Amino acid sequence: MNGREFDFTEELGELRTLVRQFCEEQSPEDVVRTTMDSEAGFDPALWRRLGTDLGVLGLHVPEAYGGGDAGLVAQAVVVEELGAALVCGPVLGTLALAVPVLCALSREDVKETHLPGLVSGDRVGTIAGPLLQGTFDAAGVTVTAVEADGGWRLNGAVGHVPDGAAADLVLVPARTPAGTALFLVEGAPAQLRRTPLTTLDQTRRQAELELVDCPAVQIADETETAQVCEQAARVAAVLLAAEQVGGAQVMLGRTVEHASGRYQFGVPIGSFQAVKHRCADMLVAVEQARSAAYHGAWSLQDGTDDPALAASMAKAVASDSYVKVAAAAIQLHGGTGFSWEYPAHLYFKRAATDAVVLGSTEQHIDRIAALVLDAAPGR
Amino acid sequence: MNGREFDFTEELGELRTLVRQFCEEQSPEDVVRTTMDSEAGFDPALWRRLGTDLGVLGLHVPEAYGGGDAGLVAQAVVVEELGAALVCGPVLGTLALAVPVLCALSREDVKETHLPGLVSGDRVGTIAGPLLQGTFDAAGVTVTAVEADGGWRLNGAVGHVPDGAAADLVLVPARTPAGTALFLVEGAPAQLRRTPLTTLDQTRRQAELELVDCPAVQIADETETAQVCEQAARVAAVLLAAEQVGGAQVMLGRTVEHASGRYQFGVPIGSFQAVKHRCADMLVAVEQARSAAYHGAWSLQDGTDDPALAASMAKAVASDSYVKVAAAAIQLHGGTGFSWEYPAHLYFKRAATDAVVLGSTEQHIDRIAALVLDAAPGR
Amino acid sequence: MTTATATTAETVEELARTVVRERPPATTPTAELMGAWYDAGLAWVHFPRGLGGLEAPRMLQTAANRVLKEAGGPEPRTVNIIGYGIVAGTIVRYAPPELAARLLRPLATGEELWCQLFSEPGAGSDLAGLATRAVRDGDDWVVTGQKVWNSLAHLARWGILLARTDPDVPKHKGLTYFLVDMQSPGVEVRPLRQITGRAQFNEVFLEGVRIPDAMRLGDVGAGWAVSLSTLSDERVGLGDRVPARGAGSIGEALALWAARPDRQTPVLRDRLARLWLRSESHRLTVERAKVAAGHGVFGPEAAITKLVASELNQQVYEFCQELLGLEGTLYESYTSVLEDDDSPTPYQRKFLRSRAATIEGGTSEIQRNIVAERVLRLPADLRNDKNVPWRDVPRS
Amino acid sequence: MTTATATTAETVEELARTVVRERPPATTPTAELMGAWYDAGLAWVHFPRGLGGLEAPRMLQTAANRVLKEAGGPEPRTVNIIGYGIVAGTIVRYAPPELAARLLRPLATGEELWCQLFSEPGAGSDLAGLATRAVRDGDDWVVTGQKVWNSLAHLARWGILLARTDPDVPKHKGLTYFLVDMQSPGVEVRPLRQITGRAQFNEVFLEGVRIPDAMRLGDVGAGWAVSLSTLSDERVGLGDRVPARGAGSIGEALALWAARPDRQTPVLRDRLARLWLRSESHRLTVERAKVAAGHGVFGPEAAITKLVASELNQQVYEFCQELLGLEGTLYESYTSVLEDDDSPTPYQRKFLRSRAATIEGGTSEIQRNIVAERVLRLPADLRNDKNVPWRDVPRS
Repeated sequence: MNGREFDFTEELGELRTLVRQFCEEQSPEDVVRTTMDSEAGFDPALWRRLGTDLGVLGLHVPEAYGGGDAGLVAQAVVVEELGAALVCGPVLGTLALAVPVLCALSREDVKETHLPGLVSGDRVGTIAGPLLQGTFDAAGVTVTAVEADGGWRLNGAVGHVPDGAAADLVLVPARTPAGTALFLVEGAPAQLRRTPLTTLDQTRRQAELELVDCPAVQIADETETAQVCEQAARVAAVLLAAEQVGGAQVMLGRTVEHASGRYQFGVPIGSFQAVKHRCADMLVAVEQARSAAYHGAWSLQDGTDDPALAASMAKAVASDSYVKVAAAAIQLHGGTGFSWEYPAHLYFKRAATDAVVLGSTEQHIDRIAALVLDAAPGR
Repeated sequence: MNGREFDFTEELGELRTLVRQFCEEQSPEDVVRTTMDSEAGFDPALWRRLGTDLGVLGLHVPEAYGGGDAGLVAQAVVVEELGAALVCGPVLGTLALAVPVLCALSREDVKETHLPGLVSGDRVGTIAGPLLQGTFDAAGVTVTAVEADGGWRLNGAVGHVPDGAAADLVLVPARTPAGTALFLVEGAPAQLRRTPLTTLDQTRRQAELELVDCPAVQIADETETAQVCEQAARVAAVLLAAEQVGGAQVMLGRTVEHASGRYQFGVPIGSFQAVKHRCADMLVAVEQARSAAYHGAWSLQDGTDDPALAASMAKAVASDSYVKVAAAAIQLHGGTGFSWEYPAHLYFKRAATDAVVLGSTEQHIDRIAALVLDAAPGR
Repeated sequence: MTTATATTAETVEELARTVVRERPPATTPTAELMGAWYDAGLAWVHFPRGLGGLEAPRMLQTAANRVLKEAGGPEPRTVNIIGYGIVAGTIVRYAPPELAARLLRPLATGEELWCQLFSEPGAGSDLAGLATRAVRDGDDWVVTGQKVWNSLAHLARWGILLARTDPDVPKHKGLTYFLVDMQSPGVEVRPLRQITGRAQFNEVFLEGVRIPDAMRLGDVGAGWAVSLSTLSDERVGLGDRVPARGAGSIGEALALWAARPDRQTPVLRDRLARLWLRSESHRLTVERAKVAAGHGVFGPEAAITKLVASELNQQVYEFCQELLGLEGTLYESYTSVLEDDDSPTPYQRKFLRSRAATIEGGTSEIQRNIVAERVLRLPADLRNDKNVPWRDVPRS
Repeated sequence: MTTATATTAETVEELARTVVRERPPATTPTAELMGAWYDAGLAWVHFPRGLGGLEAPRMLQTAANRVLKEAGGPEPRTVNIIGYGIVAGTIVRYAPPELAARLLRPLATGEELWCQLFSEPGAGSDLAGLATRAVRDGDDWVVTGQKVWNSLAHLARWGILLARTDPDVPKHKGLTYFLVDMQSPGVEVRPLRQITGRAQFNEVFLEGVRIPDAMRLGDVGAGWAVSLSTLSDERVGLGDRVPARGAGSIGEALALWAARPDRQTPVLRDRLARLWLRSESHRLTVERAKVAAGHGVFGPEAAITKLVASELNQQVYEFCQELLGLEGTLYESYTSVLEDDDSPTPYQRKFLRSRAATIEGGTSEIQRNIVAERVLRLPADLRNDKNVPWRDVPRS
């Protein structure tokens, strides 16, 4: 499906249509609301259909591990549509984090064993480690690994684990005497205690995980771990940016629709320049977010830009745009905008959450400044 | 004339009317344009009339030194009106800097000798030293003083000296073996070389001064100098803030007038919300600037707030407001706004200049943060 | 009114001290205390005697309330927030004395709470475009329509209602103002949940609700003028209580800043200082306006206050959310539906709640129009709904 | 047009190579070189043969110009910026062939420069409301009025002019489009100085200027349609040349940053990185739009480009000014009145010049209207000047 940057091929268009139609039919707003209030917070059957029937949960995964081998841009298109529909599911934990981490590993056996289940949607994965600032922060690792009886035991607590309550597969960076290595905890051992958290964004769950002498297997050594996690954090940032574009686009569309149909003072409110011009600014924000997000996807896919720079650009622009657009949507809908019944608040909460997960805008700006300003020679 | 904060007494109102009428009659726009293009850049006769006939150049100076002893608020009202009319004159060098420095000195003889001439408008004063960042920066002193033949000789160059080409009286902080002391250079000695600079703001001159073995008298010792300069910098910041309010108010008024009378598409452009709402934002900016500027004046006059905080508040808010309002005025005037013939550009240039003179907004915000955030205990 | 000029702060304070001496707030039920307060003419000192007032200058109210507060009594308006805030003044101006007497005492004591039934789903910024119909039937009016954003409607005994009695005249001219008994058949109140998960407002459905003509305030067709009097009361005193430096939302941001040294950066420090400075210059502006006016800020100037304060509120909580970082992605609970303003409100809830600040009570767009047209005297928007029968004005 | 499909990039390049081989740009006077260029059909390859074209696909122009440039020749449009940019296309579409032939060659060679006489002091955003009158007198039209923002008018031999020929019909319907000889009696050009002190534009006063009817383009009363064709050419290709990362104003800011380590602070660093990021996402957006359209960006989408680029330009130079600090309070000189774009432009002049960016070529307010109405399809502003005789539309 690859092409030159921003050349959205026909295949990508068909993929988008496929996922959009699926979401419209299988996850319209009322389903989202029911699902987000359910105990699990997502519908495993729906997730499995995305993975198995549609085959869109591993498009950036090589075929050898059950993936579609279609590249990150294609995966971004899928995530954009899932974000547009606010589909409840382990997008962040599984799709954006666990899968890229596993993909980046050198150990073939681990990939062959664990990726197919995630890609098919049968299993949920996540990572419990300091990646949520958008880079891998080895100093922030709170879990310790000790060798015992020929295996490893993990101890420590990790907060804000995306999809942490539902995960069948938890990747855990942990401190060993030799440095930080990556471990894998499978199933639901009693030594892994999960405390579900009430999230601002009702459509996306987090949990706090506590590991108490929890058995685990090591899947990457002290040299590989940081590199694998760093690489995965970039992929995750780009996919989250695509999700933000999807949500922002919906908010823009709903707002334009509202402004065209809502009459006050005898005219559609969209004919007032205060409303109209803010819509124009929303469009600019969405378009810039789309450009930055897909530039990120293409760069990570084809190597056309510094991946660290492209990922931070994608995440920073998309975060700011989504928050700005969702906030404007609420404002321009008036009272309806902040009512529980209208979905704008669900998008706003997703936007507010996405904006700090995987690195705040300020953090990404700081990284961009380091690459563009601090490194630049005087002319 | 004093009253409680923001109680603009009838006397203050009369003072304002007096100065405004004088400016309207004596310094209308065409006079400003002629004067700014003249060699001196200001009209000494007009300045003398302000000092002697109107008596408004030393309102914050005690009567003992020829002043009006009416307080800083009254002086701020005068400066606001001078700023509104863009009167060309040594407001910054003489009124805002030299007079407050002299007032703050302990040596009565120096005050008695030098203040009356400045207050009457007969003489022009300035300070050639590192005060233009809004505080006294002893490390930035570039002039050295040596004792010779029972007197002092100064050496060094100072850039950006306001009214530096016209000054009859130059105050110079200079390094002595014992620290930084304050000196006074009078008249036009050959050892004081002046290079007039072309300024962005055509209505306010600067010069670069070079002192080459220039004879000078010491007027404050190493202990007093920093304190005197610091205090003067605060007074200057507050007076400059008042000037900014005056200019911003004029730009708002001209813009409202233009938007009400200029028709496009069959209606006054002020009926378009894009124009109307920007005018509303301009009003908010002007009102906040006025509040901060006069809070500063009252605080320095009556001690009702930390003077360092109040001065930085005044300067930061007024700078941002003036730039914002002058820029909006240009925009809302369309092509007329950036034409040479219409005066908006003169205000914009004054605004852009005032915004960096006596400390940039970022510097004042930093000082405010130090006082309000860094010093605050946790609750 | 001859005695009015004789009433001084001293006499008002003396009357107030008598009330609190005879009925110590700590041990007297609020309704009894406030009943005595009303009977002493202290509920609204500028009202007529017998209707909770003393025909005294309005500014003396502050003195009375201070005595009550110092004795441990309530801030009167908290007893019946809409009743005190916007209803009482309209009743005393427009209701016949007997009706006023019947309504004002239980309003003052808090025994009969009030709510406001003005806004509609189709009439927000354009209130005068509302569609709720009132049709005359004998001595009654029969009202059908839907209202929205009605706080306290689920607890209120009475509502002030604006309804359309003549759709064939231009919109402002066909409105009439009623007092509606919320216990009447056909009144249905439904809680309206918001972004925070709480229900601070209600929707009110009116289905064939009968209102006696005696409960009409003002003439038929003169409802707009009456409602303006109500809305003007709402705005009065916005600036009465200028907060102290560092109070309000900015104060919370400062507290959060001090509590999170690990999250402090030079860039966030600059942003917070700028927010503090804007809050403080706004506070000084309100203080200055108050000095200039000699009292509270109201009328079009109040639109500036509302505009700036609401936008600052949003920006401050956006900052807090950024300072909280990942902690900001958690929430207390969405399952508790009822508003409970006594519990300490977490930052996240205030962040969500702040989105409504620039909408409720007139959107920022409307406030900017008011500031521009009524303070700066800029020309009005071009309009197509003037001098047109309401029936013919295009609607959603 | 049968040969058009046969023309390929190769044939165009071959023709171009022949021209530069026969007349080496380094030693050939520009007028002669560009005359040969015109005669070879390379001035506008999509134009008819004999009128500077080859009836070839427009996209082949790039190949021709590249050859010329590589041989050291000029970018053709710089020879006659308004002539190439907006006049030629209108002439070829609307002028009779003989007239077109007479005008296009000296236009192409730069021997006859062109200017645009559209805007007026009273008709800026509302161009169609213009007041310059053209009255028929025999075979001539007699024109009286004032035009403004006319760059190059002091050097131009010809001007394209929009004038009102019928004030009694709605504004768009009473306009006619003329070509005016700038050497005609009654034409007076005055330089118009701007904020920078330079005169980049002129005012043009027309007092009883006679224009032969033969110099009219399009029908009487059809001037608006002709002018739209001109303005549309102005917008074409806005996105043709997407700059490289870090080029343009942001590149200058980066250079200034690198040159002033003493002025760097974390807060300014954050601001500059944000400006860089916005410039870069805008640049990527233009690139993406270009890929999507298969070529340059024009039409309503170009309004987005103009809107964002002009506001960024302002913000970038505001940043530079802040970085310059006190140095920014000095200026090169206000005494040199004539625009001289060859000298290196100091930051301060660019800072001042940037204030015009959001006004010239359509204000940001107008651009936002275009984006909202023509891209998002939001409803138009309510209007009172439609279907009203121009004479009766309220004016300043």
